[in-house]
Amino acid sequence: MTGTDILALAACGLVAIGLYGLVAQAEVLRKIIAFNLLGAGVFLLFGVVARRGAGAGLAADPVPQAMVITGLVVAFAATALALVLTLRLYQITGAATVAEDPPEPTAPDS
Amino acid sequence: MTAGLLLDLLLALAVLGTAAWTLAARSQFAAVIGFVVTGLLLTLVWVRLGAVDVALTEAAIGAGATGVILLYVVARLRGGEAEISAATPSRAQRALAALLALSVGGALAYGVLSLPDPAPSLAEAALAGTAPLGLGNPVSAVLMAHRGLDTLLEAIVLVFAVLAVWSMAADHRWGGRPGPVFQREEHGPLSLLARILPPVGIVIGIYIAWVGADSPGGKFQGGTILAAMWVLPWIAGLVRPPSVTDWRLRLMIAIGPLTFLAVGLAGFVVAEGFLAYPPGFAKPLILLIEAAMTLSVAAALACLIAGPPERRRRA
Amino acid sequence: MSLLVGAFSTACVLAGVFFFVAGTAGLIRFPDTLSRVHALTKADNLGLGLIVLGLLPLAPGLGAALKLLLIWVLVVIGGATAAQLIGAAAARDEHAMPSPPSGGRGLGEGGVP
Amino acid sequence: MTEILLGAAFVVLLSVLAGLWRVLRGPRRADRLMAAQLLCTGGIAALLLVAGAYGDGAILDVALLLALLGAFTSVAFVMAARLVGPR
Repeated sequence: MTGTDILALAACGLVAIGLYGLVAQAEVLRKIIAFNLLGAGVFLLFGVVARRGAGAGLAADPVPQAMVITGLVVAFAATALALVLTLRLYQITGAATVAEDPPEPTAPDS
Repeated sequence: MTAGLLLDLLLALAVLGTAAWTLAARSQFAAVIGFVVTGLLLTLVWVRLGAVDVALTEAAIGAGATGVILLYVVARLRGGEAEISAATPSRAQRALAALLALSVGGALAYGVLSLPDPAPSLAEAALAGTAPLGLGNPVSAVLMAHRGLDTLLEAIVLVFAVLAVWSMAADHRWGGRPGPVFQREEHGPLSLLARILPPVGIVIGIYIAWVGADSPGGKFQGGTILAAMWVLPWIAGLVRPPSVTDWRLRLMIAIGPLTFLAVGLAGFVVAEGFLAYPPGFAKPLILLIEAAMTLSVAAALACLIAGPPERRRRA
Repeated sequence: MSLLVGAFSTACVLAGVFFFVAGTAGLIRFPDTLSRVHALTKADNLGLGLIVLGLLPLAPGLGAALKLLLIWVLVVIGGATAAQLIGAAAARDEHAMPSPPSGGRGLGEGGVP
Repeated sequence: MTEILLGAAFVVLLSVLAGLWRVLRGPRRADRLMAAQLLCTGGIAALLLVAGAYGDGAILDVALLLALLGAFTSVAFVMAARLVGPR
């Protein structure tokens, strides 16, 4: 078992942890964090594949690496949007979750 | 390579441990700290995977910038305990979710461990296609030429993200300055840091963006540093962010994608097609795009961190 | 690399590692927040400084050596500011709520009231 | 020398993680704020050692970025914690 294999298993574990958090947690903010963990796991899998595909005198295949860089920036933009939507939802309805049957809307304190 | 192997093992366990802790954390504040710590560890993992470019991006955007915007939202959310516990899935549902997560993780592990060895690689194709550009860093070459369209679309995504975040403001707040108002402490340590760090940081940001042509670095990493150095004086209360209707801010956000698009369209006339560079002029054109994009990334990220426009809160 | 330089580097790096371990020991054993901040910043800055000193002779050029020193200076400046702010925040929390509970409730829990 | 430096990186990381366990447990928010600080310094030390082990100057840039943004992020966190209010 090489170091890359160990990190590959960590990537799979990260995907599993992120997926569980995304499904099993109620608060939208925690879902966003879990989604980011899930995404980090997927990016890491790209990194493992890139490392395996080392060739042409390079330490790793540059194509998956470039895609991960693109992905990280887009993930940040998506996270920023999701967070603003969460905040707006809270400001309007006072809700921190997207449960089907929201409790009585309470006025936000600020 | 025993020490290296031990290091990998430790990193893998640490990443999984902090990620699990992030989910288990009782308060949202603690969860965000756990997430940032996981991101920092991932930076080390990327270095171990030989992906220094990605490590720079992860440290700058994945851990730093994402952590900061998460925390500023946590600071304003006050979730009701009752509502959250009512919406939390039952024990059986959570067990099912765990089963789902475990099977997905297991299938992925099986898949990634049974990949052919040596794995198929695009390294040679990418190098062959980008060698005439004269860029020493293969990842930058791929970003600018081999997959240039991805990078262009990503640049446009950032502009749209800023538009979307701004449009979340209530109507009567439109035209205001974004972000919360911070107290200014004239002689505090924060004011000092916000005065001495940006000059150094701006030089380092430009340096990281500049070396991207030949060694790890580039517009996104350098742009994030510049954005952080812009946000720091806001946080210290030394300056206020510009209003969202300021044309200079809007120009800064748009100039990068516009330059990129203009060079891409010019490819129809002076080269073989969209985003093709005329032979001999590839490197200057790429440097022009990179310079404009660094500015735009910095402005867009700073605006995403600051959030939608807000009026000054009446005391 | 001459033997002497190698020995110097190894000694400095090992001393730096020792300070990191000592800082952690302080962090784990000290009872209150303020002394933990103290343990953290002192030991880690010194540990990093020694590691930088040990790596300086191994640096491939003047640029890399200057970069190493700049990293250390930035860490010291950033660490000092953050430690000051964290300490002030801890002191203010203490003032706002004099008897900190040792369990999970109270001051430690930020997000959900 | 490579093995010594990588081994040193391992020990530093191990020690930082042990501290992390203590810091993340709380009980105060200030303790948790230290976590980022602690891992930042430790991560930089580990990166410098790895850079020395492989003789790769580019890793130094990662450490440089971490040093710069670590200062920024720690400060931004403390200020966000102030917005949450004393709790």
